[in-house]
Amino acid sequence: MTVTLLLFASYAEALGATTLDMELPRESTVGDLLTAIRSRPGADRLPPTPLVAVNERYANLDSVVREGDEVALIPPVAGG
Amino acid sequence: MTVTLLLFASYAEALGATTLDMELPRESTVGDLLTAIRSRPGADRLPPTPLVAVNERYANLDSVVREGDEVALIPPVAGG
Amino acid sequence: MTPLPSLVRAPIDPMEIVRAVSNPGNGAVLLFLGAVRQVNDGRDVTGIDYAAYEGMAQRELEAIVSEASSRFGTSDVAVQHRLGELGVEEVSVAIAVGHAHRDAAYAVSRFVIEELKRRVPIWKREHYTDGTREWVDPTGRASAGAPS
Amino acid sequence: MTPLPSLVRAPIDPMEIVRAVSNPGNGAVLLFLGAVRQVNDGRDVTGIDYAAYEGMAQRELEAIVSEASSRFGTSDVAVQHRLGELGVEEVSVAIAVGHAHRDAAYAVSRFVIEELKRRVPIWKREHYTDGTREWVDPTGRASAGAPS
Repeated sequence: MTVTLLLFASYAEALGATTLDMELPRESTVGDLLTAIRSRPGADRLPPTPLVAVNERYANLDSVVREGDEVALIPPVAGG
Repeated sequence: MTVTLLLFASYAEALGATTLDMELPRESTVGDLLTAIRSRPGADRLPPTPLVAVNERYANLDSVVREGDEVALIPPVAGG
Repeated sequence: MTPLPSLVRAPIDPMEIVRAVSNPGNGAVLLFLGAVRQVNDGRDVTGIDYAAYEGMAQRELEAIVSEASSRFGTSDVAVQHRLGELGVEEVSVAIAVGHAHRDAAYAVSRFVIEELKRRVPIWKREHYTDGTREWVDPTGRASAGAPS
Repeated sequence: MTPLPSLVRAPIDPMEIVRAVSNPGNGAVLLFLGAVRQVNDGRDVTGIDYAAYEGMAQRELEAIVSEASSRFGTSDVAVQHRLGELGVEEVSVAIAVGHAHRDAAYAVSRFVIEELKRRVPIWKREHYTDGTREWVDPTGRASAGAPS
């Protein structure tokens, strides 16, 4: 299945992209997605377990990801 | 000696005046002034020991009052 | 900081107070506005008139600003209180604080409004829908000597 | 309350936010403004650009306003965050709160800015006098799962 991965700020710089279409087995979790990202160039500049949002809500490592979900890696926020 | 007594808000209403020239013996204190006011009509509507300022600064009962001082009775403040 | 009059009879312009504390070193600006409420202690209010012992009120407001400045390390503190007749929703007091950091900005703002309410000789008379007017006593009591 | 966009690219008008929380029942109105500081962590800053995960940032801002409203009993809460390039002294965020009483107004204002800084996906890149630009990491670390 395909999920859209969004990258922002320093993470977008690290991976050289703001959007990545990721191919994952069904029943994958956020943790599986993070593992899949590790092989990308620049991924060593991400923290071990970055914050993740699925469909605009904060998610945990064991949250299940579904076909068509919008998954985002959230760098440390700095609003205000 | 003469001191000018200023009255405000509910105290001005109680005593029917905003300014009173008070005749007091030399070396009088704020406490003596308060005692002198007691004989005025309406003074029963003042609290037993109202706040007092001498020359625009809060003063105590034993503060000495001098000729020409501006003494003010300060009702409970309600700014803001 | 542009000096502003601390007591005014015309409507307060909140943005003028904010501009007075503007400074490129300030990461946080806090504006407190006190306004006339339609209902107080369960009674319908149509307006308020504010009176002051003007010379002393000015002196106390300046002292509070000066105390706040030295205590919290900012010179960007401005306060303005209105006198005279105000309608519902009109601004009676504006306090603006600029500071490098927000913790201190909140602390200064709070300090100024609490000190103002504790010791600045300003009084208000509420006007009620039945036509009566009453001087407000927030304490229900009074005592001699300086406020503690 | 007039609904205002929570994310904007044009300069924020603080008085528009204040008007949005105006209500004859409010005795206290508090406006918090965050502004770009000239110096941060000892480095000279010439400007900042703000980026956001816009859909989620809007959703989180709305959630914070809604949580603040139910927790502190006021519907008069408005927040606006700016995105894009800002110069020194420009306002990045404005939070206005109206409440019957000032204690609650301060509490709501503080709640909103702290929650915003904790969980709203907005990032800032500081521009320094030497021409470099850096994304700011206020934590120095990152962790998985929802912020606690």
